[in-house]
Amino acid sequence: MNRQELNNFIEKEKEKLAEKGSKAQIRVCCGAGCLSSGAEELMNSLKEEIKAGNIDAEIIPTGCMGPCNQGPLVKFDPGNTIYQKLETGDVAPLLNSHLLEKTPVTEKLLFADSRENPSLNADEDPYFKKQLRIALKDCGHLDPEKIEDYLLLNGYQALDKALFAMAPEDVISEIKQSRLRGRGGAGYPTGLKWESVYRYVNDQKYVICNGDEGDPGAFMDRSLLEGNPHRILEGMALAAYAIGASKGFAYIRGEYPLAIKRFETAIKQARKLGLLGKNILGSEFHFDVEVRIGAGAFVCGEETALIASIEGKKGNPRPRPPYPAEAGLWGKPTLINNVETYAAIAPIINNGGEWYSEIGTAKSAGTKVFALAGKINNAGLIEVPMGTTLREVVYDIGGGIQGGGKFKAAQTGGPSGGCIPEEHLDVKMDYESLVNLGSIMGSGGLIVMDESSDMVDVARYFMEFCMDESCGKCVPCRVGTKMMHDLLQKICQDNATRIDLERLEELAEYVKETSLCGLGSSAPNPLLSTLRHFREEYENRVRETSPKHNVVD
Amino acid sequence: MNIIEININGNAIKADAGQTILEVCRQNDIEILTMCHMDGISDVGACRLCLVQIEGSNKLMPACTTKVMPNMAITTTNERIKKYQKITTELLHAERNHTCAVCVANGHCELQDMTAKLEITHIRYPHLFPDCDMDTSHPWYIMDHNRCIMCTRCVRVCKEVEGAHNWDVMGRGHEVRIISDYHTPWGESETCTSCGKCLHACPVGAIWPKAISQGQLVKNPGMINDLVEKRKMNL
Amino acid sequence: MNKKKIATVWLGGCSGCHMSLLDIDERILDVAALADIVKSPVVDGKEMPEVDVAIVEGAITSDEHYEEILHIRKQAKILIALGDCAIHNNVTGLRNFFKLQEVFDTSYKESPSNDADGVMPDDPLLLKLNEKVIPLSEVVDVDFFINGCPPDADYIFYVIFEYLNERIPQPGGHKKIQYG
Amino acid sequence: MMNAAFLKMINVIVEEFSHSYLVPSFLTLFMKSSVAGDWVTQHAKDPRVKLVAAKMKKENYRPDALIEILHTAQNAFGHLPLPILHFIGKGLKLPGSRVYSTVTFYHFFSLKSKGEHTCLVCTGTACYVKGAQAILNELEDKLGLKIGEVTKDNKLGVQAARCIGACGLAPAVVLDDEVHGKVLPADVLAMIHEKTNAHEQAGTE
Repeated sequence: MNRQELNNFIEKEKEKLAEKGSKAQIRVCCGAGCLSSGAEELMNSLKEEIKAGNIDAEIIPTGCMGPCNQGPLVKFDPGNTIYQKLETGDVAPLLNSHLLEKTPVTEKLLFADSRENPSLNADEDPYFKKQLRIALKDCGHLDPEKIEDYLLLNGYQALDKALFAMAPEDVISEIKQSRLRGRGGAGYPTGLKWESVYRYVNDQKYVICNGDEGDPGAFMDRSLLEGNPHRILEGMALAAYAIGASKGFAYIRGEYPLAIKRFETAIKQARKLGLLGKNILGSEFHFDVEVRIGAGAFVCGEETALIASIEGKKGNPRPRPPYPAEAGLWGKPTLINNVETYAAIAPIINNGGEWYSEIGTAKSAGTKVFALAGKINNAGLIEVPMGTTLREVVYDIGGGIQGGGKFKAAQTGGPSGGCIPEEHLDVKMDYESLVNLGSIMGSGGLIVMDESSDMVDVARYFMEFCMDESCGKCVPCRVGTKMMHDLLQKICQDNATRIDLERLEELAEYVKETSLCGLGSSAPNPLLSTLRHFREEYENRVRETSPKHNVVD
Repeated sequence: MNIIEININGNAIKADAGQTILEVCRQNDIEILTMCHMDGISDVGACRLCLVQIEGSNKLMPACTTKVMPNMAITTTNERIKKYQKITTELLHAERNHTCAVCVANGHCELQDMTAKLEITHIRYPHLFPDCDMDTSHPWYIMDHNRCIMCTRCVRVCKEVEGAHNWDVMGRGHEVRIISDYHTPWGESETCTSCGKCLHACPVGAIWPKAISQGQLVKNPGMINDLVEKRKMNL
Repeated sequence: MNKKKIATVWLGGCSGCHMSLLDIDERILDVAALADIVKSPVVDGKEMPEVDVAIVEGAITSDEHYEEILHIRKQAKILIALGDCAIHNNVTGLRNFFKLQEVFDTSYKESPSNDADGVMPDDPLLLKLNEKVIPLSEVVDVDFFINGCPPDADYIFYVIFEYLNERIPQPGGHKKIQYG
Repeated sequence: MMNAAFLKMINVIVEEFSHSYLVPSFLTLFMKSSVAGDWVTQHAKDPRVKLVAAKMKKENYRPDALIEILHTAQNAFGHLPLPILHFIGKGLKLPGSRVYSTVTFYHFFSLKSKGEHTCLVCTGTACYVKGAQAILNELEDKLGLKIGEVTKDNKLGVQAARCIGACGLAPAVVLDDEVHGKVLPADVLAMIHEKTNAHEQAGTE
């Protein structure tokens, strides 16, 4: 399809939509969370009821709506009313009351169990009000398996704009102007990364989407890939156009079969409409994407390891330089970005870099998706402007600590990150502030812990993770993490002495400074940050060393 | 040749732009400790003993894989680097079951030499005592995983010089082990040519011929590079 | 100057280090001029008195050794670990990657022997071995390590002599450290 | 081609010297038999083998498709039996050690059978904070299964995953392919019994 044909196609879809008029739309959240609490049976019984009652309504399965803890969720449009924790028995009375009698079922409204006056329009609830959804915007609204839905919501307009109204340099400068930074964790300015790949001249370049979301406690990439795969695909295509690549790979975790399936569906649909392949929309630009399935190795989130894995090898990182921008996949210049980064590209091209750069803080522009979990009431997926305080996230959006307990710490950045204690609840969350507290933004996992959490054990847990996930190539990471884990275990079993604690601190610094790749050099972070903020928990658990000579000399 | 000027430990030094820091240092008699590096085979930067400090970068860089750049200012040794080299060596000792007193390589062991050079008198970390096998299935050689330090020199020699690719590394993390073929006993390997190059490449006493005992293993790692050079000459 | 006191102790080792110690030969007279050897397995089996220098051979293999090394550390101003067993387990620690019971079975039951049918010795005077052997530095602070299996007699003499003259010996200064 | 007399001679020499390191190297090479071949020829009609062969062909026997092909094989067999690895290694012309090292590097691939039913316990941070360990302990106490172990009758295997991305439902377990969220140790046991009992009624025990 060329440009004109696609426009005609969209026009036809718009007409179809207009014909439907004000027909009720019932959106059923089919995110991983809701699916496991019974969304599928719920959808089936909704279908049956509508058929049986001859109700004029359409049922749309969508990606993650956000408040996973309240699932399964169903949204009624128009009106934007979300009902929570539905069971199949609730379906008939709900349809009857909401659609036919036009009276909402208050006790089943979203957050009805925790708020006095649950909002009828979900966007008015504090949970959504405090958020700014850019990457997640259409997630939980459109049907991720239908390209038409995406096209109707201005989908692929950014690609169209770039291909016909912008030179690759313009796209890069727009991204640079947006001040977008890599959402995978390190926060490297995306525009600069693109520019450096753009500058390496080569007839073959690659674009890679890093969807190997290995951090325990993070499910942003999963939700994005499952909820709005076309947005990611469009971001990749834009990146490919900007840097001059013709081939892309989406590396998705094997643990996310649904994400893989939906992404593959999206690729097929896009190819069919000429949005991927040769001469995209009739232009000179060729680009195609292949999915590569990860096989369960956290280290493959590291870019050189990920490249090795796509090449069919073990995910062993290699020393940098040369950076992938210069010599990446099969030695060719390669651009690697995280899923969430690609999700932000299309809105930036559509609305301009300046628009994006005005959101957030001075050094960190835009919004960040967090996966809120742990001992918190409203666990789920949220997106807030950079610079939102931790307190707002935990109390206003998250609804406070589960069971009314006391907040102790929030863990960000997974096994590469650290803990933020209570006294820093008012920290504005952006890249630099979190680093200053000894944590990192990371990919966006945010685990809330209450008084019952044992911080030494938390450090041990993450060290065990890094120990298991270390690829075993370099000495500091292979032996250092094992040694640190054993020492932490010793402390947890109340067997350690002060010398062990000293050894542990020395090893932490050593592993951080000498490891080959990011996994090793960030592995001591949870340990260092808990040592920094909760040192007394360690001190209380180590014995003094053996008695020295009894004569003071 | 593109000659550039760099600075190592305060001295101006001329170098070829394509060279690694290690090559330049060796040419100029500046000592850099190495373990996983071996002349004649590719570098992997895994042992982290050759780390050097480069001005303007807060990360330590491995000398074996980092190429020199114009006006690079390099410090090859200081307190920080020495401290880390010591810890690396200690960790290598603690990782597997090294017992010098009963080792065939006693007196001819690169790990032992390194330990002496760094004046390490004892290992401050608890030994891990992993459960390691010893493969005696090969008619001539023995592979003792207890003494292996995972430098992967045998793997690279077998793959790059002999071309057999009998060896590789299985597993990950602290559970990595050198394997031959499909983890088949060495003696039953379909790919091994029994050339013995891995034996000369091994810096410690992990691979050795059956006919010797404690302290008798003498190796000739230089022969690997000689071989590579001779092949280049295509004689 | 008062004469100093030296003790030498033999824990889990083969006594080879003590043999090496005896190899300092006539230089023992130089030591004797400065110090009395108040306890040693080659002398007698007295209680551990308070000493200036304690030289300990062997690793810690049992609770008895564990208590002993704690006591020695209390009694000695300078504690020297003599030989590889005391420093990093060495041959004594070769049993560490087996289960203790396996080691016993192999030595007493499965090996050919001239006693009737593999009798496990159970004399109450025998050490009750711990599951794992550990070096001295795992339990106490050690002031000096004399490496070697066995260590070099010249080196042993150098270290003792330096301490007796209230100087601190240098590990690499005298002789390249040897292992094994 | 070797004639029978020659082979016999080699066998005699090999037997004579097999306990000695003096066996000449060319003889040791003859001693090594090919492990790969027979199994595949015997199972050539097995649809699973056909599937793997087709996948290799589709990927044009490119060595860099190794991981994709391993995925196919694991999906077909449930795990990766050694002969299949030989088959893949031969097909892609990859050294065996390279294939084996890749398989053992990735936790997703398994050389052993994972059991007819699998109980995958998520041990991601959120689940850990909310009691995944208690579930694992219960499984060990009641069923005697640790992570990675399979019951003797191969009915049930227990595995752990580093985050299945359902943190909002912590603690979560995946039984066969169904995700169950917010579970208590006792729930998990009950669900397992339900699954495995169905088999017992079928009359195996």
